[in-house]
Order: sequence, then C-alpha cells, then structure tokens
Amino acid sequence: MLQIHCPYCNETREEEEFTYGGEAHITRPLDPESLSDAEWGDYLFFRKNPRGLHHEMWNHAAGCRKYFNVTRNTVSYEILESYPMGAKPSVTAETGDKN
Amino acid sequence: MSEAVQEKMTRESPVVRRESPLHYVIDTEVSPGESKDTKGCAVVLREVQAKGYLTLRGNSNEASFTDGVLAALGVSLPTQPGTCLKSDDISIYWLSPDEWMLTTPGGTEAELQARLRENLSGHFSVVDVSGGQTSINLSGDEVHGVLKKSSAYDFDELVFGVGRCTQTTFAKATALVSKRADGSFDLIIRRSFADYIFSWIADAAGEYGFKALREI
Amino acid sequence: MQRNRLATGGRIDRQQSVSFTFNGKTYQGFKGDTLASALLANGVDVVARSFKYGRPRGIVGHGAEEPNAIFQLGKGAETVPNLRATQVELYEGLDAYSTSGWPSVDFDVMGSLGALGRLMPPGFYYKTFMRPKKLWMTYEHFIRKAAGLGKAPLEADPDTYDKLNQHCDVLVVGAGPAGIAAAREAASTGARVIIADEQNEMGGSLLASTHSIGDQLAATWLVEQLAELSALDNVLLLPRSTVFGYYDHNFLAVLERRTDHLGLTADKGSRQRMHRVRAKQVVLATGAIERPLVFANNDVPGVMLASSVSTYVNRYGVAPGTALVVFTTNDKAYQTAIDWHQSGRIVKAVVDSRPAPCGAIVKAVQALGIAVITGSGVIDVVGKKRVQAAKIAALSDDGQEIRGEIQTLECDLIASSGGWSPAIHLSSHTGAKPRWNDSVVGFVPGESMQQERSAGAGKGTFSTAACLYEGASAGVEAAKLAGFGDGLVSFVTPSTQELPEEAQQALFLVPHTKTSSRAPAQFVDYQLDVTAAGIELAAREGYESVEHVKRYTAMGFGTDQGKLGNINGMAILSKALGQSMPETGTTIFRPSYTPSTFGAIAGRDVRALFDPERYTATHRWHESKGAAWEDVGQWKRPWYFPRGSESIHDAVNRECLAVRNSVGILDASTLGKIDIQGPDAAEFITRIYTNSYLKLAAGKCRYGVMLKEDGMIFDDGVTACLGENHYLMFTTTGGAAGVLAWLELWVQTEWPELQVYFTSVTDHWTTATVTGPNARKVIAKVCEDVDLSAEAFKFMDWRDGTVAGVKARIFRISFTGELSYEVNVPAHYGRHIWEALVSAGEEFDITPYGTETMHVLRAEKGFIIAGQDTDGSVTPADMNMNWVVGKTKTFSFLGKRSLARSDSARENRKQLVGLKTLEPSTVLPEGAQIVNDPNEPIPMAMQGHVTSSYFSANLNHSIAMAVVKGGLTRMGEVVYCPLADGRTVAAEIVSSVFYDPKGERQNV
Amino acid sequence: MDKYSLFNLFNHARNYHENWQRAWRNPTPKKVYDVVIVGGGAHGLATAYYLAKVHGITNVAVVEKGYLGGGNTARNTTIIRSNYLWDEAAQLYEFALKLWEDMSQDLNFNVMFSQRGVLNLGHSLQDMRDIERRVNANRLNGIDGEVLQTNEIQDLVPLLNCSPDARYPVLGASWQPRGGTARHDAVAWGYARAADAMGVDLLQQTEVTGIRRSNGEVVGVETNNGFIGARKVACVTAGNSGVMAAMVGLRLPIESRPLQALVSEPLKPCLDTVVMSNAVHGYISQSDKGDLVVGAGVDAYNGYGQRGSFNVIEHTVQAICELFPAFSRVRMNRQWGGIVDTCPDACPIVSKTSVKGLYFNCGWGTGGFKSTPGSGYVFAHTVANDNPHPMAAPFNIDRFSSGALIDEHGAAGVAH
Repeated sequence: MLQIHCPYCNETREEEEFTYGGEAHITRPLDPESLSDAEWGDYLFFRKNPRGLHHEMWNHAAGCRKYFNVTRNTVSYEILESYPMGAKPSVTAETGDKN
Repeated sequence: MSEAVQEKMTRESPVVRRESPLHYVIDTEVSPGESKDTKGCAVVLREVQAKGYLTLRGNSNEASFTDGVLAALGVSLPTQPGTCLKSDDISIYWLSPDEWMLTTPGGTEAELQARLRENLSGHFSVVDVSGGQTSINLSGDEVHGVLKKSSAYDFDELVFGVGRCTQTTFAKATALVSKRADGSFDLIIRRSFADYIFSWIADAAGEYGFKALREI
Repeated sequence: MQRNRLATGGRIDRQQSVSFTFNGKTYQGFKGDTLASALLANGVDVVARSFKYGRPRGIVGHGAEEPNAIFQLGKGAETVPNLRATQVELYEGLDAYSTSGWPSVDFDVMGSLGALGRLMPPGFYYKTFMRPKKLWMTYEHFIRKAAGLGKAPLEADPDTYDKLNQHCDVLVVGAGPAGIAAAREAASTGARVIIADEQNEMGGSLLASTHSIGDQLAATWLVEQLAELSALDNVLLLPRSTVFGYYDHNFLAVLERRTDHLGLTADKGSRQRMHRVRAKQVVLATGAIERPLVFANNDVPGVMLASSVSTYVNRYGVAPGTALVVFTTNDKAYQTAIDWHQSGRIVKAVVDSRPAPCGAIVKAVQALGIAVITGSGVIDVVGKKRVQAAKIAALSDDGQEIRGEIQTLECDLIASSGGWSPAIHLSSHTGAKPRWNDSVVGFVPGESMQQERSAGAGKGTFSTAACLYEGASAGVEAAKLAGFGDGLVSFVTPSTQELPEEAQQALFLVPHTKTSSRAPAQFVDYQLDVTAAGIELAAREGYESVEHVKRYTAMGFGTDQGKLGNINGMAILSKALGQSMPETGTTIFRPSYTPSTFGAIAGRDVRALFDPERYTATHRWHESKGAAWEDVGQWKRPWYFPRGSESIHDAVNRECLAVRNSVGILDASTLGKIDIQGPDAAEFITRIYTNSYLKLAAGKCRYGVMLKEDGMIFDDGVTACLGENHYLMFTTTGGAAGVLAWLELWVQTEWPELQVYFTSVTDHWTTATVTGPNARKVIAKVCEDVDLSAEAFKFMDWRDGTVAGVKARIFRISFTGELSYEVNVPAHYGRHIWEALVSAGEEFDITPYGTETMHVLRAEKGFIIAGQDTDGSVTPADMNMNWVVGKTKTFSFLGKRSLARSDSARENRKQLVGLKTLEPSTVLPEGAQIVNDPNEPIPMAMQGHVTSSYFSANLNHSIAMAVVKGGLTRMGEVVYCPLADGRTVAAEIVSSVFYDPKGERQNV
Repeated sequence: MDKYSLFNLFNHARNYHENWQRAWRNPTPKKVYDVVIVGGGAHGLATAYYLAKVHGITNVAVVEKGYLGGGNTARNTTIIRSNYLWDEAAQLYEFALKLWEDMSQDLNFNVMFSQRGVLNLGHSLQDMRDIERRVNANRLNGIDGEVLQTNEIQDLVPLLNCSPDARYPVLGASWQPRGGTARHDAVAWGYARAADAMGVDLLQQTEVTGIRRSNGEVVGVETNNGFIGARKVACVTAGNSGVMAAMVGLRLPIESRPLQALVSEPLKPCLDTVVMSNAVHGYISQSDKGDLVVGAGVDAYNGYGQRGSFNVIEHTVQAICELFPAFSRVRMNRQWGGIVDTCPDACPIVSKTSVKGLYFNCGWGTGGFKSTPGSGYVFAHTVANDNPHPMAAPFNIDRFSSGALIDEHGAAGVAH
C-alpha cells in the first residue's frame, strides 16, 4: 500500500487519503473542433501506460483536495518525487531512475 | 388581544429551535466545560456547544489578503501547512494553501463573515458552513487507542503537537483534527456523517469505558 | 495418564492440569502445553488421514510448519476450522476434532483401499472424469466432498475484531536471539520500536535451548532481556502476533491473537486485532524451519523433525516415544540425541548420511555411548500407524545411491533433519528474489526491495552467538537509517558454549532399492500427498517449470504453504531435469505467512459500521412517521411514507395525488450543493455545463447538464446566481462528491488562470421542497418578508427571506411540474423549519412524500434522472435535450467535441421517448427490452429498453420512459417488450412529457 | 498423443506411470513461422489451437517469456459467465461459453468446467433496474438468465446474509445457471497439449524484445534466443500489451492495473454457486479443492508489480464478511495480484493494426479468463484471414475514434 507525499500538505500520507488521477501532463487541445476524430480520440483514451517511470496525477481527496503529480515506478511502485501542478518532473525516463 | 394579532406576534417571534447533529444521539446534556459521571471512562466524547463555521478561500501570498484577515479576526492566518492559530473565541485551521476553516462562537458567524468581507478585496471567498459541521472533543487516557483504531494518521505527540491540525480519514469518513493543550483532541466533522462517526467512536471506545456528553 | 510426559523439565506449569477432548475422548495436559504437545504427552499417534491416500498421519513439527495436525476446534457458531495443533495453546475444555478420516482417523475407508492410490498420480483428474460429459457434475460432487479440510461455521461470527494503525521507526519481526538483540539495540537509541512474535512466549529457539548465554541459562537471560524491553515506553511488544504480510512502502500487516489461548470466543473486547504497521525500517529475524528428509514411508506416525523432538522434550517435558533413531545430514540434529538421552530414554542410533562426520558434537554423542552410523541413511520405515523400525542402508559418499546391506533397527521414533531452510517468506513478499546458498543448503533473502534487512537464522546464520551479534547490528543500522543513534553496536555479545559445526550434506531424496516410481511412497508434501515419484512424473510429462510442478502436483498449496516440502521438491525436480537449484529457482511466497482470520482483516467495518449511513437533519422526523428507506449512495432517504397497512403502491398513489391536488413536502437536503465564487465563476460554469451562464442575473436560476469529455451526460442540476461573481450549484445526490472533484480538477489542472473558488455546502443546508397548487399558501403562512406573488417571485427565481423566524433562501424551482418552493435553511434549523412547514400545511393536508413519488411525478413531466434514464452512454441529443446545449458558446465546453464524433452524431441512436402501454393498467418493468417484431426468433434485434416506469395515479394509466433507436421519429408506432414471465407487452411510442406539456402548472 | 482416459490411467498404473508421454515437446525454434503468437497464456495457446484446428495453419510458434499459462491464466479467479449487457459483448462471451461446454472432450483434457451457476447480487433499486435490463437483454440474445427474488437466492446460498437489516440488503440477483468455474491451469495445459499435437511449437523462456519490420510489414520477432522469422505476429500479452505496442510505436487505449484475489484454507463444501456483488465490491466461489476463492476490484492505479494495495483486500474481505457473516472465522491462506489491461469501455480490443501482419488481442480487463476459447477462436480467424471475425469486428480499435464504445462497466464492474 502506497505512502504518498503531498507537496501542499508537505507530509507523507496514506494511500487511503488520495484518489488516482491517471497519466499526468495531458493537456486539453485548445481548439477541439479543429481535431480529427482520431486526434480527439487519442486525447480522450490513449495513454502511455509505461512499464517503469510514470508521471501520474493524484488528488489529496481526504486532505487538502489538491491535485498534484507523482513520478512512480510502475513495477517497483517506488515513488521518486511529488510535484505541484504546473511543475515539471525532475526524474524522467530520460534522466533515468535515480535509484 | 385579537386572535389575529396573537397569531401575528407568534409568527414574528417564533420559538426557533436549534439542533446539533448529535442532538438525538447523546442524552447527557452539560454546560460548556462541565463534566458529568465520567468516572471510570478512559474515553470521553463531548459534542461542544454549537459554533459558527466559515470556509475562507484566498491567496495567502497576497499581503492584502493576509492583512485583511488579521484585521477582521485579530488572528493572523496560518500559512504553515497543517497548523492552526487561535484567539479566545476564534480559531483558524489550515486546510490547503488557499483554504481555511474558521470557527467562532455560535450565532456570530454572520457578523464575522460581514467583517471579513469588509476587510477583504480582490479574489477571495467566504462561505458560512455552520449548519454542516459539529465539533467533538475526545479526551481520556485511551484517546490514542481510539484514534489509532480510526485513522491511519500518526497522532503521536512526537509528530502531532498542540498547534497542529490535519484533515484526514476517520473510519470511512473524514475529520479535521487538532489537539488541545490538555492532551485532548478536537474533531470537526460533517453533520451528515455525525451519527456514523459517533457510533464508530462509541464502538471503538467500548473496551476502554466510554461516556458521551453534549454541551448546550 | 500422560504416558509420554517426562517427570521434570519443560516450561509447562505442572500445578495447573488442563483437561481437553480430542475426537470426543478426554485427555489431560498442563498449562503451557500446545494441543500438539498435550496429544503427544498422551501418546496419541494418529491425528489425521492423508488427503489422497488416506494414510495415517501423526504430528511432525512443533510450529507453523506442521502439515498434518490440522484440526477443527469447537462446534456451532464459535467453531474454527483448520487450526494447527502445534500453534494452539491448551486451555480448559478445549474441544478438537480431526479434519480428515472417514469414518474415523483410526479406521479410514480410503486408507483401506491403499492400492487405489496408484490410480491417483498427480493430475489424474485432468486425465479422467471426461466421459460421459453429463456426469462431470456428479464426479465433481464427490471430488468436492473428498477434498477440503475443516468445516466453515454455519452461523454468524459471535466475535468482534479490530485494527490499530501503528507507526514506528523500527519493526522487528521475530523475538528469537536475533530479534531480541535487534529490538534492544534499536530501542536504546530512542527510536519507536515494535517487536512482534508469532508464539505465545517470546524467545524463539531459546525457549527450547539447553545452552547458556554468558554465565546464565538461555531461559534466564531471556527473562531479563524481555523485562528490560517491556520496561521501555518506546517499545511495544506484541506476542501471539503474526506478521503475515509485507506490503509496499514498508506497510506490514500483523495479526494479534488476543484471546484464542483462553477459549474460542472472547469474553470482552476483540478476539483478534490487526495492527496495520507503517515502519520506517524493518528487521526480519524470522528464524529458520528444519527440513525433513525424504525416504520411503517417511509419513508414518513417529517420524518427526529432529528439532521438534528436542522442543517437545525441552520446552514441554514430553518425550513422544521410547526408542529414538536420529537421521541427519548435519551436526545440529545430534543435539536431539543428547536431549533424548538426557530425558532418560533410549537413543538407538544416530544415522548420519555423511561418510565421515567427526565434529565435536559427534564425539560428544559418541561419548554418551550412543551409536553413530555414518555414511548411511534411513531408507524405509516399518509400521503403519506408528513407527516400528527403521530400515538403514549404507549410502554412497554423495548419498545418492545405496551401498551394501540393509539393517533393520527397531524404534518407535525417527527424528530426521535435512538441514534448515531460512524463513524468507516476508522478504519474498516484498519482491526480493531469494538466492540459493550452497553452504546454507537453502534459499536466503535476496537483495532488499524495501527498507528492511534480515538477521539470524532467517538469513542463514545459525549459531546463537552470531545471531545475537547480527541482530544487534541490524537493530542499530535500522535505527540509524530511521534517524536515531550512531549505528554503533553498544552491547557486547555474550559468550555461548556452542560447539563448532562441520559442513552439512545436501541430501533431498534418500535413495531406495527401487526407483521412486516403484518404491513405497517417499513424501515431499505431507498435506497434499505429493511424493518424489509424483514430482518426477510431472517432470517426465513436461511440466518443467517449478511453477508448473507446483500447480500440477499441488506441492506447496497446503495450509503450511510448503514450509517443509518445497525445497526438497525443487531439489528433486532439479535432479530430474539435470539442472542446478538456482536454475530451477523457487516459487514465490505470498501472504499470509500463516493463515489469517477474515474477520480480523475486515476489522470493525462490518454490520452497522460496514459503510457510513448519512442522515439529513430531519431524519428522525421521517423515522417517527414510519418512513420506508431508500439507499442513495450512503444517504438514507425516505422512499415513501406508508400509512397503516398501505402497500408501497397505495402510499405512492396517495402521495402523488396529494401533490398534484393540494401540496406535498419532500426532504431534498441530500442534493449536492456547491458554493462558487470568483470573477471567472460564470465563465467557468459555462465551460462545464452545456449551456451558458454568462447572462444569468442575480436572483435567477438555470438548469444545466454536465458531460464528461466523451460527450456523455454524467450529472445535471440547477445553478442559481446569488450575486456578482457568486453562484450556487445543485448536483444530484449521488453525484455531489464527483462533481466537486470534477470542478476542482479543471480549475486546478487545466484552467488555473480562471479565478474561482468552490466550497461544498451540501451538509450546511436543509432543503424542504413544498410543492403543489397550495404551496404558495403554505409558505405565506410562515414567511412574511418575501413577496410571493407570481409577478414578484417568478418560476426559476430565488429570494432571501425569513421562514418561521429563520433566515432562509427560497428557490422557485420545480422537479414535479407543480408550483414549488424549495426552502433552504442552515441544517441546525432543519427540523424546526420542517415542522413549521408541516404544521402550516396541516389545513391543506400537506403530505410528506419520498423518492418514489418524486420519481413518478418527474416522470409524468418527462424530467430525466441522471444515472437512471442515463447510463454513461447517452448524449443530450439522445435525451431529446438539445435545448440545453448552447450552440453559440465561444468556448468548446467539456464534451462538446465528442458529440461530433461519427458514432455520437449518427442517426438512429437510441433516443428518449415515452411509452404508453396499450393496456393502460399494465406497468412495464424497468429494464424491459424493446423489440419491433414480437414474433422474431431469438436472438431478437433489441431497439432499446425501458429506463423508468410507473403507474400514474394522476393520469390513471401507466407511463414509461425509454430509449429507443430513432425513437423521436417513431411517434405513434407500437413496440413490444417480451418479458421474462412470458408476457409480451405492447406499447405506443409517445412524447416523454405525459402531464401538463405546456408547463403551465409550475408557472402560476 | 497419449489418450487421456480412465482406461489408460489403469494401463499406465500397471507400469507405475513411468511411460506417460510428454504433454508437449520442447522444440528448437524454426527459422520462420507462418504465425508467431507472442504470449503463452491461455488466450495465446487457444489462438494457436484454433489456427491449427480450424484454419489448418500449423506452422505456428507460441513464444512465452516465462512458462505456459504463467500470467493471468494462473492468477485469476476462474469465473465463467456470458451475461454481458450489450449485444456485441454478450454474443462473444456466449460463444465462448458454448466452447467451454465442450472443452474437456474437445481437448481430451479435463478442465473441470463446473456449471454451478453465477449470481450477481443487487443491493439498490438502481442495481435491480440494471439487473432486469441485463437479464432481459440476455434472454432475447438467447443467453440463459433470470432475475431471482431474495428468498430464491437464500435457497441457493444458505449462508448468504439476506437479512433486510443488512447495511445494503440483498434485493435480488441475476442468475445464470450455465455459468460457473473451471480449473485455470488446466485450460492452458489442455490447449498447449492439443496445439502441440498438431505441430505448433511452444517456445518457453523466450522473451520477445522487438518486432522486426521491413517496409512496413512484420517479418519476425527479436527474442532473447535470437531472431524468429514470422509472416504474421499476433500479440496476446495481457499485462504487457502496452509494452508490446510500444515496440512498433503504437499506443493503445489501455491502462494496466493490479487485480487482486485471495483464497481461504480448504473447507468442506459450503458454497455451491458463484456469488458476485458489484455494490459491496466482492465476489466469491469455492474451488473443488475446497478453498474459498475471493476476488477484489481492480486497484486504482497503474501497476505492473503483480501486487496491489492491502486496503483493497481489506475492503473485499469486509464485503465477504458482510455477505457471509459465517465466513468471518475462516482464514486467508494466500493472496496475490495479477495485471489486467483495462480499456475505457471495459471491453477488449481484437484488431488488426496499422502495421501489416501485426495483430493485437488485449484489453480484456476482468473478462479474460471466461472469454479464453472465444477470444482464441475469433483471433485465430482474424489472423488467418487478415480480416476480423464478424464477432470480433465491433472490438476494433477504431471505436475509440468513432465513439462506438461498448460500455460494459455496468456488467463487468468489479465482478468477473
């Protein structure tokens, strides 16, 4: 069972306090009407679903109700960082799993 | 006096009855601070006298906002995550970087809201949520036992001292928890969950000896 | 008469005699006994029959590894199946039964048909019972009867269970020498320490040890250590507590048995307690489990683990036999010969598979005049229900072949030791890959995946001195990493007079004169009757992966999870495949380490506390009026208010008529309510809803529909403009939390530039809906400061005012189609206002109504209920609600783009229509499917289904809402609903608005 | 191939079972195959079997990185039913169910398909509306099913808590008598043995590390044991579909999530049907060995760890104790997790791809085991004809652009 650091409460809390928000950094197209059905479908449904480092959204539902991002290894479940909305991850598949 | 007039008067000054969420659950009524037959009870729950509750939202990075709050309440806004600041009758609890819970003596919530609106400008929000909350105080030697049974948050004094507050899971509901200097804990909970949380605590505390009081 | 009880010794209290029954017969034991030690003391040999072959089985071990002595305790509601006698503490009146053997363990029918066993090789059931096909369910019936151990209780559990969430810096698992040293060292740094141990007494191997530590007996040293530990308030000792699972991020589940040692049910408090432990660091000091040797007939009662024999002698003062043969591959088991000898019983011989063992302990044993037969092994056993003799043969140096004559040595007890397997289960739970270690002859914990380290026998370190040191080091290391102490070991490892050990021999299958397939059964997994021959057969048939073998033979699937058998089994497989142990690898251990009670895992979240019940402020009033309840999410809502003996239909018809003809009152407090403030509030709401709120004036309300980005409706409700940049949004009861999270999601992640704040006010307001032609009259009686006239206070307006002395907010919105006022007051005045309205309404016979009547009334008006008439696959167009979709909105509101997708925009989608049954009194079942041609053969082409259906007392005929392919273009057509009961109901497609189509009644 | 029968068991017993043939060979890979199936789970093995049996394509290899049937085949709770809501899904699962009914005889391997019936409980008025809707749809689609009242349910399941005082009382249930359970490992082994007998090569311990293409067409797979040529490559790698797709730069509308289950200690027969409850989030059956087999819902987050969160187990066990108060004293023996590929509409993808010669069969979510024979059958057809089987057509990947989703969340929900 995960323990997640909330960057707003600045505390590590139990998974039960959070809800999962799916893949992070998916931005809504600015002009949806200009997209083809396929492009729009890609935004709606298609995900990276990587085996390894994953940038994902969590919501501190039972705490501060804020959404934030987490970099987590989807195999070991190790969480490498939590960072607020709008920020960029410091650990990526490119920079590699520090540990 | 004609019936019509009588009828009119009673309508103008009707007897308004105010009921706390645990009104029908806790029989033993006490006045604030008063204690009653809690001997041998290692856990005592008391629903504290009705308070006013306001949810305040705004940008604490703007001095105008923080100054406004200080001016309106005489208490400065806690900006440290998980902390609360109190004056004699007003408490401010940090809920999130832009959200706070204010408590004030029952009946003063409207006036307090007005004061805030006078002193605040720009983008903020004040909402009266008095009807939706109640405060319960948990005390006694086994209060930590009840907390451990109810929440995965670590309330050990090493981690959670006076001046701290946290909104967290409590059984299958949530609570805003803070600690008093006397070692007891205050829980602010939502009205619709009050019956459930009460039954949960009564069940959890059963083995320790449990008493519930309601302040009127 | 406990014939195997020694005159002295053991940790039992001989002053306290305890009587218990086993299979109906009464026996005596002592306080401090386990059920197993007491049975052995009483000379009970056969305690079970084997699963497949019905062979007699006796007690083999003394702890979690015991495969045979699996019993049913007690009867009725308090019975517990499948308890391990070696872990059951004896108490007065304990009542135990074998879980196998028919008619009894002493005479078992299966056992008497021994020869049949040959027809039951591994996987025989995959090869048979296929014909005739229709008989399989009959075959299965008997297979099921034959399988299974104990019986589940048939009544509700009389006990309660609870959970404590624990947080600590260092959790130590196991309270043997290593664990105690670790805990003591970690505690000395000031760290918060928890030490948990499965047994009733802490001490592990020390409890049965005859060694001394320093200048004290191990037992005395132990007492001092535990006293010191329990005196510290930064240490929590958890005896009788099994750490059964090790989960991610150092979460460990610990099951504490609080009262099981006193009786089946708890007198007060919880029977068992689960500790949900978050530990910064963990020390695994879980010890090791002795491995039996695999030889022919090694399952005959009287064949035991060497360490178990020692434990029964030293810890329980029980000598389970008279004449002992020790069969070992290592030095350790020689201690058993010494212990047995010192108990005054005969040691026939120590049979050692090693060609020339000459370690110190070997000499010590010989010095006692005990015969040591080297380079030999016990290859077979004489006896059925009890060992009568051991057949011993000389072995080749590697122990793989028989050399020379076979001699028979009479004895009634064989203590075997094939070495020790570290208990790596918990480390394995974390995903750490076990490593094979040749000198340990076993798997040791792999590289840590969590903040944990192993110490002592659990990682292959066996001498007490070394365990103490390793434990201490692990303790300080863990503390340091948790932020306490300097990581230096403070305590000086005391001296222990342990003799140096010689290398053991790796021997996993003792040869027989015949090949395994023809030799008498050589058991690897006792509980599931898995033999060496079975494993070799699996390999021959191509089941080569260790997982395949496990699954094909069922090895390790028992309640002991292969604690005894797995290593031997894997080794036998390796040999059959001609590969090394590392190549074969091991199966993965899963929680639970030992079985854990469902009730304890559930905790207190059962029965009334299973899920919160949410109440409105007027709940008790409804209760007092005998409301029937509907569960809506976690809310309890009045469903209808039956009077006297009214059926639901009578009550609902009465309520419906009352509302349309006079006035009714509904508790609408459960609707979600969200306060929205900020300069961009209107813009934000307009992006979320399909219609626009930019021009909504203060004092006005508007109805809106929310779509997910896929264009499908997920919630709806009215939003009111309370003032400049200030709105109140109503959501459905079930949707409240989801909608708030949805709003926060968009403003926090996608549109942070929009200045808007949301606050849930659902609980703050009590909402009393007064609806019906007389609604205005009722409100007028309790509210004077609002001009209620149709001109001043219009439909879809709201006003602030005073109702019965309470500041209130009144909305003129209507879900019934009648003149309606929704009175909102802070919930602490909810009951007051409700009663005031009811008494004000008395003269109009104001009628409280529930959700069912609400549903009927809105259906008469064709108003949808999100979640009933919608199912996540319908668009506003499908609901015939294009009027609520803003065509001219500049911003592409959520879900808009999806509406244009080829499938979402296509013709002939299912559309919301009304249905009128041709036979007016027939009410279609909700969920009925619709076809065009009632005579069409199966499979029929379904056109849609009925989403809502009621009898309308006001219209005096049934009404239904349905989604039908192209329904909006099919008005007047007749469709058919073939029902499960054989009826086919014909209905006409009509408008979904059945009542007051022009909407005049709500505008008066 | 050795015939499996009681008669043969006698014969072999006389020779101490020393002469049983191997269930399948351990072949050395050929240079090139007509079809390489990636993934040696039951779906992949079934695909191979039907390619050989129905389409006569026997130059086939099944490439498995671990051991046969070692993924979700070995980790599921073996529930089989076909009472899905929408026509497309119901047809496919019902077709599978019909194949299940003959599987043991067809494969000459007893997969112990036990048609003990499946109950889906309803705890709220909306549950009951959904159940009525689904059962009516099933019946008109020719699928057996009925709606049971609480007292009828109590007769079928004496230990079920049917009290009206329960927190979420049982208001009714859907009942599919032909549903049930099967011996999961046996399904993989049965298909493997039968496929092998027709010449299919089963290559275990062979991990695909890449898919080789030349001018847009598949030509084979790179593996840890070298390159294996293939005219067509069919991926059936539940729990890894995204990773496979990434090898050719494809993305899928799939998220891989942990799905957990647990078993009790073996008990004498005490539960004769499969009981599922979406509302209280748990489902349970009793295996022939006597274990209570309990399933949980899918974990909230993506994960390939074959582990989930313990609180999911806690909630599931709470549900079981709520439904079966007598099981509260029963004990959990073992607990584990699998990885399921979940699609946005809880329906699978059986589809050609933009890469010629590359096919995907994935996204079965919680429906994988019960669909095994149907999945293999229609996928074999799709691969053999380079054209989707009519029953597979609706499960084309294009539906995620057109919006023609087949939303089975209601019917799939937590329950399997």
